Amino acid sequence: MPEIGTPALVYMVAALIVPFVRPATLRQILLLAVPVLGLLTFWQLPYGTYGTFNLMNMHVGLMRLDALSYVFGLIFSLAAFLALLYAWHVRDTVQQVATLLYAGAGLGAVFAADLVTLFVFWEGTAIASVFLIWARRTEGAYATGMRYLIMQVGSGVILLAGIVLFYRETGSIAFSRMDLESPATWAIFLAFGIKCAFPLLHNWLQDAYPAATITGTVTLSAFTTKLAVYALARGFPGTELLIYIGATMTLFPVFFAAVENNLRRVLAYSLNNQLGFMVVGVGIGTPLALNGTVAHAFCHILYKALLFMSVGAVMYRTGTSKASELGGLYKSMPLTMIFCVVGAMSISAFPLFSGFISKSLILSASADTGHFFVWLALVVASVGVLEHSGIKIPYFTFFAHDAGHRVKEAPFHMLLAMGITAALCIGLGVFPSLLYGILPYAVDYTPYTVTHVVTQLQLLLFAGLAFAVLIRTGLYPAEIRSVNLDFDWTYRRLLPAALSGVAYLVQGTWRFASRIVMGRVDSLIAGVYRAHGPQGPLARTWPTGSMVLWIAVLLGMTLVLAYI
Amino acid sequence: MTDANALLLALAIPTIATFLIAASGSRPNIRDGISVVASIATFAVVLRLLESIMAGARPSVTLVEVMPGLVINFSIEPLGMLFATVASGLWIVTAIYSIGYMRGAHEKKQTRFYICFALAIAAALAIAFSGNLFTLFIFYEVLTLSTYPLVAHKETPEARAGARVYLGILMTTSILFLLVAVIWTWSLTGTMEFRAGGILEGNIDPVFVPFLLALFAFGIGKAALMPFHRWLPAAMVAPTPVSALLHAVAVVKAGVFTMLKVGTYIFGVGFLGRTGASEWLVWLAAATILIASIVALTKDDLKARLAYSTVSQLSYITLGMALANQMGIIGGSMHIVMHAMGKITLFMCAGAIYVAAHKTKVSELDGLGRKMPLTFIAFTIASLSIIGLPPFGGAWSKWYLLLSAADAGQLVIIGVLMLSSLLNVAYLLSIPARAFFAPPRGQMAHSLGAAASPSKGWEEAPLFCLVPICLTALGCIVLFFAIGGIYEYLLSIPILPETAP
Amino acid sequence: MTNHPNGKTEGMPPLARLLSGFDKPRNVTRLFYLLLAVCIALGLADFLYHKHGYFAVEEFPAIYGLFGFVAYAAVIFLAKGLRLIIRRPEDYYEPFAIDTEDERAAGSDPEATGGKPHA
Amino acid sequence: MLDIIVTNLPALQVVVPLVAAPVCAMLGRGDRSWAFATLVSFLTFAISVSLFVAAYGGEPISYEMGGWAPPIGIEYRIDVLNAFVLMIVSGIAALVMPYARRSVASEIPAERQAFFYTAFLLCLTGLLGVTITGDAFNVFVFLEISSLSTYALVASGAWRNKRALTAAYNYLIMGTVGATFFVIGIGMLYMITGTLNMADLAVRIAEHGDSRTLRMGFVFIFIGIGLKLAMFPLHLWLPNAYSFAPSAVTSFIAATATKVAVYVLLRFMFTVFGFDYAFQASTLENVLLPVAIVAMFAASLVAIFQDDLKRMLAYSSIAQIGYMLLGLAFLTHTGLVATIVHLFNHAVTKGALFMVAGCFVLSAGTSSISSLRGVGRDMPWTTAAFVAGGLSLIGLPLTVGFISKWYLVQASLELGWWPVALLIMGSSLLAVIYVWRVVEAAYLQPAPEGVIRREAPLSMLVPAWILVGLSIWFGIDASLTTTAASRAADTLIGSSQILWQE
Repeated sequence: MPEIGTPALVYMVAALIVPFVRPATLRQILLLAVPVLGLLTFWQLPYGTYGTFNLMNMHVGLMRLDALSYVFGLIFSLAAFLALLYAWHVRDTVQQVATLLYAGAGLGAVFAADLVTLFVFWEGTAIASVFLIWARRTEGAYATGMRYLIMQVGSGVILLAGIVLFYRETGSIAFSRMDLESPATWAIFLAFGIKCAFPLLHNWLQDAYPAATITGTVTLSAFTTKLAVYALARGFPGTELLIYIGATMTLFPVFFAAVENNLRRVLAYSLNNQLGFMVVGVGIGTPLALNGTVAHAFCHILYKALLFMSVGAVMYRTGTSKASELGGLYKSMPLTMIFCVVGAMSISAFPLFSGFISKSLILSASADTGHFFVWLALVVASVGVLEHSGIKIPYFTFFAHDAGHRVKEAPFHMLLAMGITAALCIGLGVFPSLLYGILPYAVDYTPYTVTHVVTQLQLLLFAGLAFAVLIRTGLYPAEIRSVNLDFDWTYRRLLPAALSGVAYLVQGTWRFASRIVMGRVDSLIAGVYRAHGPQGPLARTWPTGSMVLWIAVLLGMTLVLAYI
Repeated sequence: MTDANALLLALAIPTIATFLIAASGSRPNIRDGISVVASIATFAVVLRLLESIMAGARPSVTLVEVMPGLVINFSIEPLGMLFATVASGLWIVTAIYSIGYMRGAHEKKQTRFYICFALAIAAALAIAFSGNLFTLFIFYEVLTLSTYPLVAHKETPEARAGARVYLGILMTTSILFLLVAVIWTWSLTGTMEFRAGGILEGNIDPVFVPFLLALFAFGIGKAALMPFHRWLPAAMVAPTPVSALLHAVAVVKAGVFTMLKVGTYIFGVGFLGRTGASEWLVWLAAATILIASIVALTKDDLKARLAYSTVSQLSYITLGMALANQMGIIGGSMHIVMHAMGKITLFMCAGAIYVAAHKTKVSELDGLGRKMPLTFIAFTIASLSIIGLPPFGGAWSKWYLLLSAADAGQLVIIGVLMLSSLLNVAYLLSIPARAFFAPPRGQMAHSLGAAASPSKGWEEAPLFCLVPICLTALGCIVLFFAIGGIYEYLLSIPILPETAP
Repeated sequence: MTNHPNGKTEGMPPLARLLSGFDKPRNVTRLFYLLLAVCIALGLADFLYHKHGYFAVEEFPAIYGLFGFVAYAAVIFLAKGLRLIIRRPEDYYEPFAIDTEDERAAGSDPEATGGKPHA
Repeated sequence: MLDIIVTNLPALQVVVPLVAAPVCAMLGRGDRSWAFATLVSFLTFAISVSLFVAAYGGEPISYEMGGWAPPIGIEYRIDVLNAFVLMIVSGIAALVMPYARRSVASEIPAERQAFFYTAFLLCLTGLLGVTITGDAFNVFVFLEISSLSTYALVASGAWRNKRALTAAYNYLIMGTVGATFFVIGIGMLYMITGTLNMADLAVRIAEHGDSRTLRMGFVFIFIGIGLKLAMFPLHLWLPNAYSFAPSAVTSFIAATATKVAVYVLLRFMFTVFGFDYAFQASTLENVLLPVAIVAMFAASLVAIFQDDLKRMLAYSSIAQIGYMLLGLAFLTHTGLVATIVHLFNHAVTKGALFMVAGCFVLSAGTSSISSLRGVGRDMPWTTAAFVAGGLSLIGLPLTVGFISKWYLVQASLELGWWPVALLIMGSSLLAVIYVWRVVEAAYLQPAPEGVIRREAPLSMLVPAWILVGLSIWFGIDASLTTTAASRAADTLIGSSQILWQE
């Protein structure tokens, strides 16, 4: 192979070495060094395509560095670093290796210049990430992991099919802008859609993220879906369908999140809802919208990681992440609480927090292009975000009814990781130009206008007021332990039921048919045996008389023939 | 050494080895040593031949004329060379593995085992090198017979019953259909030679082509096309090295190899494509792929599950032939290599699990991954390769099969291949996943995210078992990156008839 | 809003002790009115500057605030309705789903047993 | 002197064993008579080989008995076909004789052995005579010589099992009926043509044209020979005769007697009646074809359920005769080649298998399959010979059985008779079953407790293995047998086509 291009390789090599590094501290340091090294490989590199070669008449490019992939490369490296820092205490080699491979595959996919490389890393993220779920080592995690894996690999094989068809159509495997016009591109679109958790394809997300290990969820939240957003931004910018898909995505998880008890699943719904904003941005496809998507992805990775970290820290100490079992934790874990609130305010897009400077790009873009109802949906969704991520998460964890947990503050490395992330969230919110400077298109946008700040505060605080009113009047839905049905009911309940019905039918038919056939065969064999067995007429040595009879018969037959 | 001599030598070494093994039956160390040395020597000779073939040589040896016009002839072409390389190369690992397994499992009558094993390899090589349909048929039968004692090795009533099914189906199909097909071909064309572009075009009424193809397709029972697949699960009563080499590599691959060879050199890819005679086979192969996968899902016995997986995977290769285009042939031949490497690993892992832990059921494996991490890592890698995920070899063969389906305009087949991948995930990956991550049966993990309990010493299979497993698992990865060379090589399979000079 | 079962503050981190004042119901009520006041102020602020909106609707004074209030309430009520349809017991899908396992874990109180069960 | 011998070889072929027979009886003690008979059998084999070499080269050899010119005198007429059959018969005899010593010693009292060998030589004489002669009535005479001596040979199995006597008696009745039919048929031909010389008959029949009498003659000859060759369903004498006769006898007659009968059928049908005789063609298609196919299946199925090895092989023989008749029924060149090749192939295979059965009888005292459990360990060479022979019976490649099957299927495909091709294959699958029952018992089942079985003596093993070797050798290089068969078929077709051309 020609010169090594992709930073993914750094992660892969490290993943090979890590299991054999002793002592544990050295291993942790090595782990933390990996994202840094990975970042260094493309930090100062001029834009261009590297690691190109010809494989079986296909032009493969391992690393395409341009404005779009650069941002994603940067944030993925950052996320990997933070996740690994947060997981400093983990001694489980499986998780460490899986994290490295997962992050590496994510980076590899982002930098892939061609569809085959994309596919390779696409599947890589699927395989590596499932170990973060399985690593929890419970029966439920195993089952969830299987479902997750099938979904993810399913996305991969659909992508593969799409690539094959695309290659046959165009003779090229270059990964660039595509139009939804042939089975090939539809398949690729669908593959991206599964990873991006499009409505009805989204349940793997809510299923898997609460099932992973504490640190695993933090890692999971960063890569898979954002990779899909990147792929959509690369392949299908300006596809109108995406606007409506995205708008739906922002809305429906809101309701599910409001009644969900498991806080990590609440965050998963919230993640889904945030993806909707990005998808809308891709669908609008103007430079402003795409900038918004990229910026939002960037900020989102940080604050969503922060939220997952804080809930994870709580879970690490108390052993649960259910709203019904938590409450009053600010007394034990005040720092965690503060970081969580920072995350909550970021995601709710309070001014001076990162969500404010990124989400507004997308909202402005939708308004600019005159999509009124989409814009409206996004505003409603913003209220929803405030509801489930901005208020529900911190409130039910740290305040509300004191569940009586008296635990230690989160460990130092977790606090450190959360602190850095929180600082970044605020930093980006205060100095938006830091982020705007690296976006793919030139940014001509000022987030901090009076109108914007005031209206945003109005929206958020009035909604907060509504919350306060509802709580005081007792109308706010209580947190109850339950599972809530979602579309996954179709494949966790309906499909198995249908299949077992079919299986029952098939089995019955099969049994019936085989009983008949076996009966026939048995009677055939019995018949054959009756005729040919040792006692059968054909095997008996007959008396001479009957032998002569046979002679007569045969003679007669032949003679008859002679006379006709 | 000329190429022709090398060819004969490659066949002679395993044959001679059978006698040496028989002679040294009383001294197990020497006996096992001979089989390893013979396997290495054979592989060396085969590699030497491979070099010549890649340089463009096409050695040919005619041994004897059985009947006027019917000769036993060996001549090598790229497809056969590929199969020979795979079979002889994997013989080495299996020979080593057998030592560990047979001793570890305290099997009886090991001498007979090694004799038949070497004989089967000789037959497989002869099939690979056969220069005409007649020779191929002869050694096809030899292979059946020489593996029969291996299947019945345990001599228990189940083993005898399994072997009976094995022999019954393989014999029935080969005599009833394949031989008729062979003779029909002979009476149509007056030749049996494998010729680029096929020999049938112009000699047969196109109406009959599907029927002749059916005789071949069902006659090659070793390709385990449904409904003649039952022998493969039945053969799982054999000791695991047998299942590993013979029922994942040599025997079943001899079947699909024959399928490819018949498609390429008897019918001719172009002819099949033009007449559309293989259309029905495409659908049958697709059905086999799916049904066998679904059956595999329901099997709790590890080897039975792998057996059905093999049935399903073999139909990939048949499918490649039936799609009747160059990509199909390339994908099919590639799958011979990729699947062989993956499946042999899986079977050897199953054997290692049996030797080390005496477990044969999937449901008994919970938590075993911590005791046998290497075995299960290898199992995972091989599973991923079989599923067709990068960066493992299986991804490429699936890629070419998909390309072939795209070329043939069969969108549904693409769907079938995709669905099959998912089914593979479900029935293969669940095994190592449970082994590594499911809490041992009967006790729930007391908490979420329980750290891996510090492994209290590994309980892996003997080293003789473990090393081959690791080697083939690595092979699955290597094949992914070495694909360029394999592809170039497979391009040299002649698809079109040679133009007259 | 928050009930404080015993009102003990010893053993809490200093930062938490600082915040524990908000636990008292009186302070909570005060906070609520503070919020109300801020909201009214923000609503009135709309008259003090020139609004740059994309749509005509935005020109209405305090529209964002009203919209936020209504939307929030609507979300909550719709969600309550939704819950009636979709709520199921925790072991609905299978006995050992992650949701039930969490619970077992919570019951074991890892801090109390001194174990470190989570990776 | 040498010159005289060479010119009189055809006569010597028959005369040597004929004269030797009474001498053998006079020699008395078993070993002496055995040695003498063996010598004679070698001698006859040598003669037949030299005759084959001579006939293979070119024109048929015509020898006038006693200097009387045909059609009045008796003519011995040797072409490739009967030279081939002669060689088979004498060759098998030469192999069975060495084998017979130990086998016969265990089955027949020493004082009777001289008579046994006498009868054996007479039987050989008869079979050779039938094959070599060119005179229709002479065929009948020799047929009776061989039949009568065979009855005696079969009956000599009575020392081992008394049922041999009834078997021989049944055989006698059936054989006599057959012979009678045959002689009636010849009488009718004589009525029409006034000659008994075959070549002459052929010419005159062609001149005379079709008539009802001719048809009657054909039918009687057909049925008569059908009895002799155990054509289904006229086979009823065979299983008992084969299973109760001494092992050596079974090997010999199983390999030769029915083959000679097939030869006679071929000779009469194609040389005397002619290849193009329409009535014959319709008889073949309407009677022989179904009969042959039914034989292939019915007999094989019976064989599957047999417990006695010899009996199983006997039924297998009936099925194999079905193959030969099938080749005949195709009435094509390839079909004839198939029949003639199978004649040889089956002789070799079945001879070997019956010898193996004899070995089992000698060592285990019985030939029941259930008593052969685990025998593969005690008698490796014998069992291996059985496996090799069994594979040939199934018709696997590299054995002679495959060659026969190849030609048969090819013949049926040439005619486009699809189902027949599949039926041929189907019946060989039945062979897989009955052969494999034995193989599985021999190798994969534990030996019964307390049974001691020794490997058979070399004198029995070597002949068996020679036959097995032949069945493999001619399976790998079949050019000799197929070329010979092809030429024989040529002569059969060639001679008759000239006759019916007008």
